[in-house]
Amino acid sequence: MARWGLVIDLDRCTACQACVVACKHENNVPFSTPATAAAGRLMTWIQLVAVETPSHGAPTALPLMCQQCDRPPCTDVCPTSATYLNPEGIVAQIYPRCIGCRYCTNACPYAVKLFNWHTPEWPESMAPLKNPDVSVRPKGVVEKCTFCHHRLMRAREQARADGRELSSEDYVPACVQTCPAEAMVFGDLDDPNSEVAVLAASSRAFRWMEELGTRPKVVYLREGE
Amino acid sequence: MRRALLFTGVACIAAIGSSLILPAAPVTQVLAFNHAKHAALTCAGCHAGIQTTQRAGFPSPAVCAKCHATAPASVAPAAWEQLQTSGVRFWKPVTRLPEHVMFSHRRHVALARLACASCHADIGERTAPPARMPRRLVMNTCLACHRAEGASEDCAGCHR
Amino acid sequence: MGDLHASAHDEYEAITQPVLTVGPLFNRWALGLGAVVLWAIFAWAWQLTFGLGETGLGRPIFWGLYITNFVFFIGVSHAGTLISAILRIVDAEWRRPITRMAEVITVLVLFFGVGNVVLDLGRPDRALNVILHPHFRSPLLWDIMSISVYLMASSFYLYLPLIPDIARLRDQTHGWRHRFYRRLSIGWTGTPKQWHRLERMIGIMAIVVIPIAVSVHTVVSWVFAMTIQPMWHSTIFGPYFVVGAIFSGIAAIIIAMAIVRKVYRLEKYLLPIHFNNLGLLLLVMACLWFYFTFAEHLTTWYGQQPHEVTVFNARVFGPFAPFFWLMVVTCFVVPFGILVNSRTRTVRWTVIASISVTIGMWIERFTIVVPSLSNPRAPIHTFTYVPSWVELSLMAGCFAAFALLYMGFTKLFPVIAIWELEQDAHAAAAVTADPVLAPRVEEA
Amino acid sequence: MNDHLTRRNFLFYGGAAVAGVTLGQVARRQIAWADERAASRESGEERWAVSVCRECAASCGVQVRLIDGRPVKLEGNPLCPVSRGRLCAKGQAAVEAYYDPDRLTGPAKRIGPHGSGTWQRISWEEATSLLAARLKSTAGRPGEVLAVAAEETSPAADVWQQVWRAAGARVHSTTGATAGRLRERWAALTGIAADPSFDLEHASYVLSFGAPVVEDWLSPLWTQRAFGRFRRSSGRPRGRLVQVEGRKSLTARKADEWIAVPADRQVVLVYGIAAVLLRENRIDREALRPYLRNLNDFEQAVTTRFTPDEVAAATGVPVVTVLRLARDLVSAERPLVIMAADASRELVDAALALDMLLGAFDRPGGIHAATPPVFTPQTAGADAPDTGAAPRVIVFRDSAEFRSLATTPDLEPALNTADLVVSFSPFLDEAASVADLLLPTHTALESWHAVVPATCVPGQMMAIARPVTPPALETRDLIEILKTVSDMVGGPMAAACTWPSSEALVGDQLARLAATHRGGPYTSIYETEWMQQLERGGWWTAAAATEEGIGDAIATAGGWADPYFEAGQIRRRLAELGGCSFPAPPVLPSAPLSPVILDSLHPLQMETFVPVGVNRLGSPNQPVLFELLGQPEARPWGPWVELSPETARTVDVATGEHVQVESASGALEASVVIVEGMPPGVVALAFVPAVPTGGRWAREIVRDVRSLAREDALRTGPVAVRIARV
Repeated sequence: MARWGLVIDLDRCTACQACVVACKHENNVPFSTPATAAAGRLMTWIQLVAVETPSHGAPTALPLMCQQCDRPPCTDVCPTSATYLNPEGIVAQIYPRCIGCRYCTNACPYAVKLFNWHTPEWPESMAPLKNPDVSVRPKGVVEKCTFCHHRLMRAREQARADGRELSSEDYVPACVQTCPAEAMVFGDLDDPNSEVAVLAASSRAFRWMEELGTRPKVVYLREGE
Repeated sequence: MRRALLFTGVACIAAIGSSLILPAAPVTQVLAFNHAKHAALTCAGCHAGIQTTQRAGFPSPAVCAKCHATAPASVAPAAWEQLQTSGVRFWKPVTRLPEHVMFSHRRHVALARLACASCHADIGERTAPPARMPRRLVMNTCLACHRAEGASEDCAGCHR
Repeated sequence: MGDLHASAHDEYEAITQPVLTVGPLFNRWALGLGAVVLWAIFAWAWQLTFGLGETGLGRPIFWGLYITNFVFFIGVSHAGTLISAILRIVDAEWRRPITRMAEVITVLVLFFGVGNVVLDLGRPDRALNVILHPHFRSPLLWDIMSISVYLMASSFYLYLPLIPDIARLRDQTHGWRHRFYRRLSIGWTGTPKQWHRLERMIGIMAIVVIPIAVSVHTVVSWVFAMTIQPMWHSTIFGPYFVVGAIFSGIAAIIIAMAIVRKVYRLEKYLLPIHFNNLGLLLLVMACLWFYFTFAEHLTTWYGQQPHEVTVFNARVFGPFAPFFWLMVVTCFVVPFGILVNSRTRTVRWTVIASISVTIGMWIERFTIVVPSLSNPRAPIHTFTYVPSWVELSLMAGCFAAFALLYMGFTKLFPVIAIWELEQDAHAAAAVTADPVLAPRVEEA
Repeated sequence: MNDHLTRRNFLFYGGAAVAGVTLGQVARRQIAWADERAASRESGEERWAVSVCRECAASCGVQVRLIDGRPVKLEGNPLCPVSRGRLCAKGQAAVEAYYDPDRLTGPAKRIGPHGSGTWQRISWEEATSLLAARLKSTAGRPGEVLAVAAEETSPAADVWQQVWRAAGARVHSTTGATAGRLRERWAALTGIAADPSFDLEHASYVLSFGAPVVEDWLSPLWTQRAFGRFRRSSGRPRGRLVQVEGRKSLTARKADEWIAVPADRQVVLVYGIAAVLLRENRIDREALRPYLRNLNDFEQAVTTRFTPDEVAAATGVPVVTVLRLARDLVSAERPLVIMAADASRELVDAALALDMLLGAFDRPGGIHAATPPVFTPQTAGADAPDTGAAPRVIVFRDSAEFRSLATTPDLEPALNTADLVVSFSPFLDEAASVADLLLPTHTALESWHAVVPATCVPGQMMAIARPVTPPALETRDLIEILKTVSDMVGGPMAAACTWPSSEALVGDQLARLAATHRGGPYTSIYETEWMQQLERGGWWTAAAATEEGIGDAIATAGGWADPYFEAGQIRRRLAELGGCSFPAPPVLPSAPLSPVILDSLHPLQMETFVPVGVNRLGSPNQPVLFELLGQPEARPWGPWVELSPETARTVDVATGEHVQVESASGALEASVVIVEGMPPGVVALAFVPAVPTGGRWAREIVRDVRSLAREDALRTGPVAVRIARV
């Protein structure tokens, strides 16, 4: 079984935020207002954060989404197993199981799990904008990046209909698909021939906060030689 | 005071109990479609999506018009005309899944060769449109089958 | 036995009288507190309708007042059972008039502790998922298990010693009260066999309840300590929380004692010696609390780990400094100053110290919950957490409801265990012979 | 309690039960009803269609995901040579503009006072006749009409120009930051009537003079990809970027080295570097001779005027740095010097000269000449002579933010004197806020497209697509409106517009493309195809294909491309001309370093920059774009000011806090972002246009940079400000 991973080359990344918009539209993430943003309720499954990375003096804009840890601090603390590590290494969130205690959001050192403070709303005219493959989360549950898991389900279905194995081009998350600078690479970390596995072994590779023992599957490549 | 509380308590228990026991609110269709009469057609003939898409889909008025050049006997010609010209799909879904469930007809019907009756029970033999879900579907309905067939039981596989 | 009853009737009328009569003062207070509770219910309905967005919480400050209150109430719950159980085990005879008051606090306050968690849930309608689909690696589940065991044990521990007193009331009342007491007294007639069983059960429960109580607050601390968040991930959190819990618990009993004593004119039973002795206990706990607080902060400061020290700085010098230093003053400086001196260990001053400790311990819970969340490891947008009207209303509602229930209890059951006093009368000689306590009794 | 079931008790419990059941069922029916409404009766049928992104001049090909015919998501068109399946943030946000709840629902005329944003819906007949009547009354008098539109190379833009010029109008274009801006200086130097094309991707060392490489330089998406590949490509060393810019922009932060030189002094540094190269004999003079006439004069002038010490004094860059830059440049394998699209003429001249000295022309990782375009803009008619008279009628097209800093003339006085201002735009944008008549056109997803993308690759392209969805509201096609109005006015205007609709216009263009027998539809694996075609020396469509067939294939693929380009064109052309002459370097300016007068009251020099997410062409009302502002410092939804740590210390603010930026003429509140390494005297303020009468999201921005200074002042340079803690 694959172990999905993502490599982000910070040397290539231009902080253009195309990934942020792609994710927002792909996953029915609601919009904010100035007031909600100021109150810490801006919803984005992927965002830029200013992080001081190894060997780059000034803070670098790091695209941050769920790091899909192999040892996720968030899943252990969930009292109902609403969030768990799935067999393919994706940290999933099962919304109808979630009781909204927000223990997982507090346990996550990356602060990438979001809570639905209100019922998400779109203006009436924007109703058709929602992606039918992804549900709209009700108020009171935690949500997060799923590596666009619905795309995997569709790709797998398609591959099976075509009578072939799932190949690496079949399934990429929306952020990877759109990245203009081609800074993101997605694939199976367990396949030694995959591009992600090769890049993840590069000397520039680092996993953010890996000293916490989270073993993230999002690998960053630092800037510079 | 005590009696008022008692009254409220009994009413609450009755409300919750009846909601759990009684079947869901009935659905009435615009046309009294007779599935049994159309048994000669395959399901996919009208519900075109089942082989290729996630949703089975309902036939548009144009699909009916392929066979029914004029209004069927049970339908008023004026109403028929109006439905034909409006072009909207007027069928109301009876078997509905919660929003957080992802069910792909293509995966189950086209790839896994699951019979329609597994979930839709005897709808194909009904002479009148059912008012309620012909088969009560809960998570265990899905899980039982998944277990029996050795299909994935990963929560994220069906919960979206 | 009949003799004893007749005489006891007169002797303990001061205790039973408030139970059986409802005065205008009670009604006024009940009305006032009831209004606050109703308002809180409205606020809760508001929150249920519009979602937790009606609080002042946001990302990354996901927990605020509710969880602070949760920890605080669970802490206060240690008042009772633990103190009365320990004192019972060590045969401290002076405990007799105060045990029940303490035990009631425990049972009532636990509901508010758990209730605050429910208030904090995004989907309280799904709270049962915790039982239907439990995940045993979650400290929150450990918490739920230990709290429910504690609730059952402490309710039982409250109920057992109530039985003889209920039977006494049964014999004094008629009408619905009589029927009520008759059912609750489960056929108590005061035979030696029944006394023997009761004493044994109480003895067993007193021992059983202590480890459960310790586990409860340890597990509450683990809710925080099991995460890897800066200044939550601490090994001393277990004992630190237990000490804090007993500390705030004692303070709560002293306040409750003082109020009951004043309102129901029980000066005859609640003697300054009780305040003195509990004051001494409070003093010990203040020192222990200070020791733990100091140890916790010293190691963090000395280690200077970047993320830990960020939270440390925010707490000690930064935006949370007013809370932190107020906590140090109210939890240590004030109670220590008052209680270290035997001349200020009077009823009035121990109560002042207790109020100070109660406020301080609430702030302590707040400065544990919020600063860590306000300074996450990830450099994301943070904001200043200000509780909304909904949170403040619900907090007020919790305190009001607690007071209301406590008042209600005093109108149904005697707040002082009469039969224990009777036993005490038999053991009076032992008290006066006590080398430590005897002089103070005279002082009083 | 009574244990017997009395009649009274029976009624009591029965009543309670009935009440409960009723209540429960009513509630459930409500839920079921809501459920039913939520459950779509549509089939959920998915379809993909191609379109063209019109959010900037790059005109990337996009792919639209349609569910039941409604657009759900925009993605890059994998066949498009510009986007190659990728899409930038702004491009993706365009779908929000389509669904904008505050989009214009149909034509309207202003009823409230000017700028009040109160409108009355009118019919298309009334709207067009209103405009036609007013145009008739101008009777084609020159200068009475002013037409303002964003610059674009397309048949529709030609029709726009022709129609208005026929009405005696002056036609003004707001220019985008594309390679088209460099066209004039490029042609002056090389004599080639095409745009320069910079091969950023294959360069190994890039010296950039203010070019916003990671932001939106020339064709943004193409630049982003080129930058990524420049930085990291297998088999090549990492590309090195040195950014010369006044403020520490995003590009400066991303660059390996940032050299703080204000825009007006950068030209000195360019010549300073050239002087070092010449003085140290680091260039191949013999190789240059055939293409250059005045090398000796140039060398003489440069080396005498730009000594390292003088350059250092004028720019503030230490001598060692100037020497190092020069030596690094020549020792790099494929050095490239680039400049901002809106750089001054002198800077463009100087940078191109330096490129020539470095042998960057016609070399991989250098500069190429784009193929002369197949589509040449029709320039029928000429602008009315500028009589100085104020225009009476102003028409705007797709100029959401016509008063942006990129616009040249100051429209403010004209807006005050004009009696009819018309906006041809689907959105409640800046033009709409001052307009008297709104004539909403279709959005990009509802339109026919034929547009030449801004030059990026050295081939030819034309983005062509059909509408992907029928018009959602009562909007109209631009050409259709122009045709209706021109026919009503009659005379030269009627003659100028011969197409009834965009569909006809695009169809005509498709036929013309088919007739060129060059190029073909956008095709997959563009680069492989390109290499193959280069080997074959051209690209022809199959002879058997009919014109309709070709047209259909082009519209289905999303565009037409002819990747063939003439390698070595520049050198060949220069050799034919007998070499070019470098423009004479300017005399070292001795004016004060900053054109802004700072005083004790306003001691800071404020520069303005436009954040990448700000949409200057399309709808100003796209919520997601406001969320992108102020990142990664998490300051979304408003303007922010970048301060040096020193400046921040003087007012005691930290990132995330707010300051008041005050100039002599106004004030603005902005959140603070501290940028390490900013020059202490400089603050940079983000320009987030305020449209107070715009849609629900746009309205949230109440004030912008323009409240601090007149726009012309902002355009010409920095402004003196002070900041105060809020």
